[in-house]
Amino acid sequence: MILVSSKLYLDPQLIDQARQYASAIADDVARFIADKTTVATERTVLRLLGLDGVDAEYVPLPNVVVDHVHDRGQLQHGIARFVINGMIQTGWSIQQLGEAVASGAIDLLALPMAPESELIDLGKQAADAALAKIRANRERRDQLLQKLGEGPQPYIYVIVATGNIYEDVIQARAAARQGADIIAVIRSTGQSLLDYVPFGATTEGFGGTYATQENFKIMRAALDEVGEEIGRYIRLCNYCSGLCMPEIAAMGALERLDVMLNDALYGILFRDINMQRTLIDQNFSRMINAYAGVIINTGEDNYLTTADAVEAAHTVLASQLINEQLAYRSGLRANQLGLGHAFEMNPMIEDGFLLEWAQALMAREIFPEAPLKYMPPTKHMTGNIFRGHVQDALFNLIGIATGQGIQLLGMMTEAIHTPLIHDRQLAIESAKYIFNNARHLQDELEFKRDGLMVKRAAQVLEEAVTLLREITQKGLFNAISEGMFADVKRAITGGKGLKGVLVRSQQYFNPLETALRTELGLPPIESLLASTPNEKRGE
Amino acid sequence: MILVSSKLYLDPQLIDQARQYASAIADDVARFIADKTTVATERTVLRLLGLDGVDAEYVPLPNVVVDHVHDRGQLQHGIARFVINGMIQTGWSIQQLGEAVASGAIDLLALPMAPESELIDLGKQAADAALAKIRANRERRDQLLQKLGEGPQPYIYVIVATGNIYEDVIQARAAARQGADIIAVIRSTGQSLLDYVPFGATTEGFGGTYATQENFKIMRAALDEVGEEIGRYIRLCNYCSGLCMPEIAAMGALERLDVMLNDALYGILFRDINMQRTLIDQNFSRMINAYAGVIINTGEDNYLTTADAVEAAHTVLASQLINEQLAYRSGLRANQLGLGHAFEMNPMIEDGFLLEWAQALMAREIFPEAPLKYMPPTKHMTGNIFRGHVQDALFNLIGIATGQGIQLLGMMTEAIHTPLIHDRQLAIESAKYIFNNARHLQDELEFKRDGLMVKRAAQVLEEAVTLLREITQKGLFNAISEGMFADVKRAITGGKGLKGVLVRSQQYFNPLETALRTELGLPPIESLLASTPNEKRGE
Amino acid sequence: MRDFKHVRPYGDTFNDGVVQFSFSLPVPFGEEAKEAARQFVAKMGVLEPRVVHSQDLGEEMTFFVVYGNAPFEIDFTSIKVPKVESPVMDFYEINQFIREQIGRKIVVIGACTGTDAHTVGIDAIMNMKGYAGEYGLERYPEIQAYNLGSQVQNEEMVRKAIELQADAILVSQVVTQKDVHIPNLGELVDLLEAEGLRKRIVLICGGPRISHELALELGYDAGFGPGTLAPEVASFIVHEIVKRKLAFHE
Amino acid sequence: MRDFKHVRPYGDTFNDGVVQFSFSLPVPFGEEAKEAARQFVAKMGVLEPRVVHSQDLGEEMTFFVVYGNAPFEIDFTSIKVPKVESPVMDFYEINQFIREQIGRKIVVIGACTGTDAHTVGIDAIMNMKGYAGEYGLERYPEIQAYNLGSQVQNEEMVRKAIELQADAILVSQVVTQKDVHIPNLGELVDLLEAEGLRKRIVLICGGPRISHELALELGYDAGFGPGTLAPEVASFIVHEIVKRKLAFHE
Ligand code: B12
Ligand code: B12
Ligand SMILES: Cc1ncc(COP(=O)(O)O)c(C=O)c1O
Ligand SMILES: Cc1ncc(COP(=O)(O)O)c(C=O)c1O
Repeated sequence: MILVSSKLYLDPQLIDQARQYASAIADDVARFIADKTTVATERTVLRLLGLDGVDAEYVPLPNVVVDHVHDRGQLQHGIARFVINGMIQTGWSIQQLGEAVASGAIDLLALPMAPESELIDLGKQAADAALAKIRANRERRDQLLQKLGEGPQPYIYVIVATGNIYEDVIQARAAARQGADIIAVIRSTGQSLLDYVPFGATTEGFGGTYATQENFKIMRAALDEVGEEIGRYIRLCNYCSGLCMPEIAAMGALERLDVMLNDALYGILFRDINMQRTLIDQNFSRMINAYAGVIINTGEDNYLTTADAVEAAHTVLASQLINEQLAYRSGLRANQLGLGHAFEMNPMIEDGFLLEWAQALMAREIFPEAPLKYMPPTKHMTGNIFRGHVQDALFNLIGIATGQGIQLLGMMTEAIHTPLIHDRQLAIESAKYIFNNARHLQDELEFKRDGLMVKRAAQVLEEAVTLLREITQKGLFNAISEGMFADVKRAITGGKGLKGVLVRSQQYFNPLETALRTELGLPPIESLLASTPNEKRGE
Repeated sequence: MILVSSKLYLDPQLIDQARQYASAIADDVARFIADKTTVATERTVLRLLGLDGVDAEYVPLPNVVVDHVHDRGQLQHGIARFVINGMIQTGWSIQQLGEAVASGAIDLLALPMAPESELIDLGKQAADAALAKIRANRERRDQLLQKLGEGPQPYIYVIVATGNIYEDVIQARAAARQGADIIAVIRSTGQSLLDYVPFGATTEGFGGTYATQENFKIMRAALDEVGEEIGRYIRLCNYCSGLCMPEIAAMGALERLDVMLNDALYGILFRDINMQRTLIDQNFSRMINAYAGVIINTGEDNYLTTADAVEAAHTVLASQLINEQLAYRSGLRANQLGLGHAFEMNPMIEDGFLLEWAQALMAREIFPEAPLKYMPPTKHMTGNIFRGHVQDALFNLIGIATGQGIQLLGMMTEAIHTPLIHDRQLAIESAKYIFNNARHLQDELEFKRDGLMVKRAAQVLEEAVTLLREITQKGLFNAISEGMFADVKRAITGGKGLKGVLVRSQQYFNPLETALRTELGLPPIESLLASTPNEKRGE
Repeated sequence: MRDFKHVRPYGDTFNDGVVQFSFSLPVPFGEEAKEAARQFVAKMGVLEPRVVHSQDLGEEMTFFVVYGNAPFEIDFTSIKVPKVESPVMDFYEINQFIREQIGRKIVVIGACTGTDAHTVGIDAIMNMKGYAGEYGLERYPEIQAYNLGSQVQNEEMVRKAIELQADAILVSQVVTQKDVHIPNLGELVDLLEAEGLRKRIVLICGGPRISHELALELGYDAGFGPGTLAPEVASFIVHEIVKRKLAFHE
Repeated sequence: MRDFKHVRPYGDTFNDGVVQFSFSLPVPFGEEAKEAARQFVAKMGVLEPRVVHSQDLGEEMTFFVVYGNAPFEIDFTSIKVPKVESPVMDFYEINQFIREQIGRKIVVIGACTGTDAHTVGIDAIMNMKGYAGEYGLERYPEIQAYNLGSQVQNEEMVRKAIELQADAILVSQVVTQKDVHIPNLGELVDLLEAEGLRKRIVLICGGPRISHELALELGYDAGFGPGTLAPEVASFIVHEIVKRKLAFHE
């Protein structure tokens, strides 16, 4: 039985119960997903098969090819069916094929169809080749980690957000030298709403650069270089949330990103992306991340920017538990789950520090293997950089005192601008001072059994169980549409991207999915389709 | 038995033992003091009797009158003998008498001597009048505290140090509005070495203003006014260490100061003041502070500016225990003992925060009733104001987490300049945020029985006991001359002010001392003189 | 008594002019870097710059903390800042004011516009549950409030204003990087002008970097900054409607 | 490749010129105060000052945090900072150097002079037990080091230098309020000149606000700032003795 040694005296049965509810909710979602695909998922198949580049109008070839099929209502059979067949029929590479589609030189739907077994064979071959590339990256990461080592946890995570990938490189390299372990390259505003992935290097992004394969490559090279110099592997992070979740996951897998923000719930609540669309996309993106050995970060911390951190604490926990179960169903391992949570209580609350501490420790105890991602104060930061620096210091202290996995450092200028080069330095310096100076604090302390903190953790857990029970009954989709998370309501058929969702045909063909499911040890999709719905549902 | 509930599992027997050693050491000192007086002590008698002002050369009249007698080798009989007699013979007030001495109009030694009983009667009368004034101030303070209330502990203590009492007033009033509970007016550099107290308002002090009665009056009025406005009694603090300890104590008692730095050991070690001189002075100054209801602050924190905070921690504790016993022998109560300690470990030490915490909590547990004065990082502060602000934040967190009585706030500009008006604001804001946000942290936490912190506290206590045992054997004077405190060695007959020490004659007359001892419930000086030396001594 | 005509920074003595600076220079760490920082601050006209801290940032960048004494002074008596003048009423007073002085429910639409997706600020002003203990406009019985959410385009705002016959438009702008809010706010004014609606509508913007002064410059009736509460905004709207006699515009 | 002739502050883009300011003005808190702060920073030639924080300090004082873009640039290539040039040797090398090149023990006296009572700095350089893992001069077998303590008057220093036939004098100055260290350091040079000793002695000062440049200006042979370690000082002394042929001055 877990948690016998809970410092917060958390009730292990209650945690089990919470997990069972979350599991039922996730099963429900998994069944919903099983017979569907999306334009983004199909584009991802193309990218993994090796298609890249843009057409004359700068439309990415994966979009061109998918639209070529989708516009004529055939995408439900899976894009792989047409391109693998195209490759068989023409003998071209996928890139040649894509370019030919773009130039109008070929019509994939007009080609004769190769026998199914041939499709399956070449599909498998191509998928294996794709996965081999990803595996190679994963091995390379392991080698580098072996050779260079890494910083102790909590990993120091900072962002770069200049909007120019070349300035970002300077900032990122400087941050690495200053002590950062993870560099997250913030995306240009609005990318999550684009139903394609921009191409090439960004020099004029807005509040960030686009997540493009070229940008990934540039930053990866820069971080590898500086990592060698300072003798520490520097992890690279970007975002695969939004309308292109799996495509960006694929690009990240190909360019050896190490960490990915990857959360459908975030897109639904904060970017008004259609929930069906993004949950389907999420599943495929997470399979890729799982295989690539990427640590995903979920976005529960964001709930506390719109909802109150004291009142809504249990929604964060409930969502983390759901995200955990969804992640398992995509083949992710516990040690890849950078579940998000945050230090977002109003700093003027009496004993707020105790509540934050209880909460962070609770998360740590409930997800003992997860590299939890702990987010700093943002909402209650002000232009008072000096006070803000102290808020961040208390956050850092809780980070080390509760053994967080990833500490996204707060910036004292949070309420003012994206970080300047020295904002990061000051943040890192403060975090390192505190982490070192209080390194073993967590081993020293015990909490009063009938104290405020123990009570608080128990209360949040209970409320989360209640909420999960409710969601089990109404289903995740309804729960979201009723505003149960982040005080935001989203309709099941509202938001962006629903048009890109398709029910798979009987002939649906996706050799990448098949290969990934096998490699990840996931049950074949058919078994999911055959499973009976959650008994609790609609009780 | 005390400390049954020690969170640090401190051994109560060891603490008792430490106190017994300290008591023996203090007895030794008390016996040494009993038959001596100093020029400063005698001047204090004059001040308490009402003498004030300066002569044509700006020499304070108390100095003029004491020197008048001392220069001719008669001071060992006590200045009171001559001035009370002078008053009887002339019928003048003490002030008229003093002015007459200054102008050369009268020679106190040339006057006929009134009968002893008359001297004693008038002496008692005058002493009672003096004590009545002090009592009135004490009562006024109690009334104001009753009426206005006060901030919760730890009291927020900040300094003003512009060198101009009128600028100090602006800074002090602003600080009070910002949330300060105690305003300490820093003294001009070098005042502790002056064998007189300057006169009048200071406008060009150096790193502080002089401790003068006029400055006390100006600041007291300003703080009373702002205290009324904001509805909180603001305590005023100054320094009676140095060559004029008791005189300044007397001035403070007359002007209703609330807190006084008052520590002979500080003067010995950090100002090279002769140890005999200042221990005698200290005794009388503390009797006055005791009667005035003043909280004294001792200077053990300073040890850690010259010695290493990790290595020398036990010297702080040993010195506090000695200071406690010395204080009791001057009539101070436990709740007046603002014993000093400090957060002065190198911030780069791994787990340094744990050590600091253990230490602060240890002090709290060993002196449960004392309004301990906790001093901020100073030695390891640098020009990096941002990191400094975080060091101060950790210090504040320990302050609230260990229930300190007085928190002298660190300034992020500690390594740069005396505080600017907003340095104090930022410090107070940070402290109040942390105190409030972690208000009941101390009620929540327990420490691992076999942990680092518990071990550290035990070790420091043990080392202190060993040190005290050693000092008991060689006596405090020898211990200091061997450099046992603060890594500083001072010879018994070295340093400033030895010339001002006198062995009392059989006729020594000091009605103030007599009255104070009675009022404070201290045994008469004769009983001390008759007591046998410490048995342990020289074992 | 204080001389407000010649105001200089105050550190611990009148007119000492003490200012703290921090910044980075793209030069390698070292004594030369410190000297560069000193010279740089001197170029701002600051006397006796003291480099109290310098830190290697890597990549040939160095960070500095500098103190110095700036000899410049400000005539504080000459400073006039435009402010929202309407007296602030409370929830009950506002509703009563509308009933008595306007005589019908008023319509207010609000959104976070352009690419900006920060809804917390506009929600604080509009949402039922309110903010910092003050109900939002949705709770006011005499106000029909429509919160259109985030990333609403200016065209859409105008369309909705017409559709709902809005008396007032509330625009929130939080992202101000590269001054993106300026053209976006300006565009709405132009569109309203083009539709002939500008005069008939109370036009208000708000956000952490918005001041009343900036709002007026951009052609708005009022601007509200950090910490604004709903009653302040509602008070302004209703007074403005009465003042400009907009009550009967339909 | 970087343009070191035209260096401007770097926030997150080359030449953005971002600088952070904080200061207080003796004016009452409010919108006018913020405007005064903005104008004040503009007077330093800074573009687009942004007052991101203001705070009432009481007593009609207001504190500000401001960001702005300073358009000034520095020619980094033209900066030359004088530095102590002598190569730094270690404890063993120094003692050997003295034995071989000087041929007798050298005498060094040190103190914290004037009204200054901060001994930790000079102790760090001189005391037996040393500092930051480096022994102080007292531990050097070939150096006779005399640490005279604190608040030593300049006259006393000169007297001791004569009495002990000092080869080098070390002066520590930590308190720099109202520039008190400048006349105090200058006075010692004058006294040594007057005694005809200046040329025969290696004269060194140090402290947290001392730079080599300042020391040279004041007529010292070298100045040492924060973080100095004993070997640096000793290396300079012994090289200087050899360079200036002071070894045989008695
Ligand atoms: C919460 C938050 C988010 C949430 C927003 C959730 C949501 N639904 O609103 C999330 C996580 C989604 C987010 C995302 C981003 N954010 Co954001 N975010 C913040 C944060 C932390 C708090 C803002 C907030 O909620 N404040 C609380 C509210 C109550 O205050 P307020 O907005 O000032 O509102 C008050 C007043 O201004 C006024 N008011 C506001 N609007 C109006 C309108 C009217 C008519 C009136 C009368 C009054 C009024 O009244 C309100 C109540 O008093 C700030 C940092 C900070 N501490 O300020 C960054 C911040 C605003 N974000 C920033 C950025 C850059 C982004 C991103 C672009 C980052 C990225 N590249 O991914 C994205 C994209 C968002 C987009 N497209 O706009 C920057 C903006 C920099 C700048 N000055 O331009 C900030 C300052 C953080 C930073 N340092 O980088 N963010
Ligand atoms: C410790 C300390 C004290 C102790 C001193 C104990 C002692 N015996 O030294 C005590 C508590 C007694 C004290 C008292 C005062 N102090 Co004090 N003190 C400090 C403090 C906290 C640390 C200084 C220190 O020890 N640094 C560590 C040493 C190792 O560093 P260092 O001195 O820089 O030395 C290194 C180098 O500079 C160099 N070096 C130094 N000297 C020399 C000499 C030579 C020849 C060479 C080669 C190298 C060299 O090598 C050293 C090792 O690397 C500083 C604040 C701070 N954090 O800096 C304030 C500070 C220096 N004190 C200050 C003040 C004002 C005072 C008082 C005047 C306050 C008062 N009015 O009561 C008094 C009076 C002292 C007096 N008459 O001088 C101010 C000075 C402001 C200014 N710039 O002028 C400071 C900055 C604090 C503040 N913000 O107000 N202080
Ligand atoms: C899970 C997740 N995805 C993505 C983002 C960023 O999204 P966008 O690039 O859409 O602004 C965040 C922001 O914090 C997030 O938490
Ligand atoms: C006990 C005590 N007395 C006096 C002082 C200040 O002394 P001075 O005024 O001599 O600098 C201190 C300084 O911290 C102190 O701790």
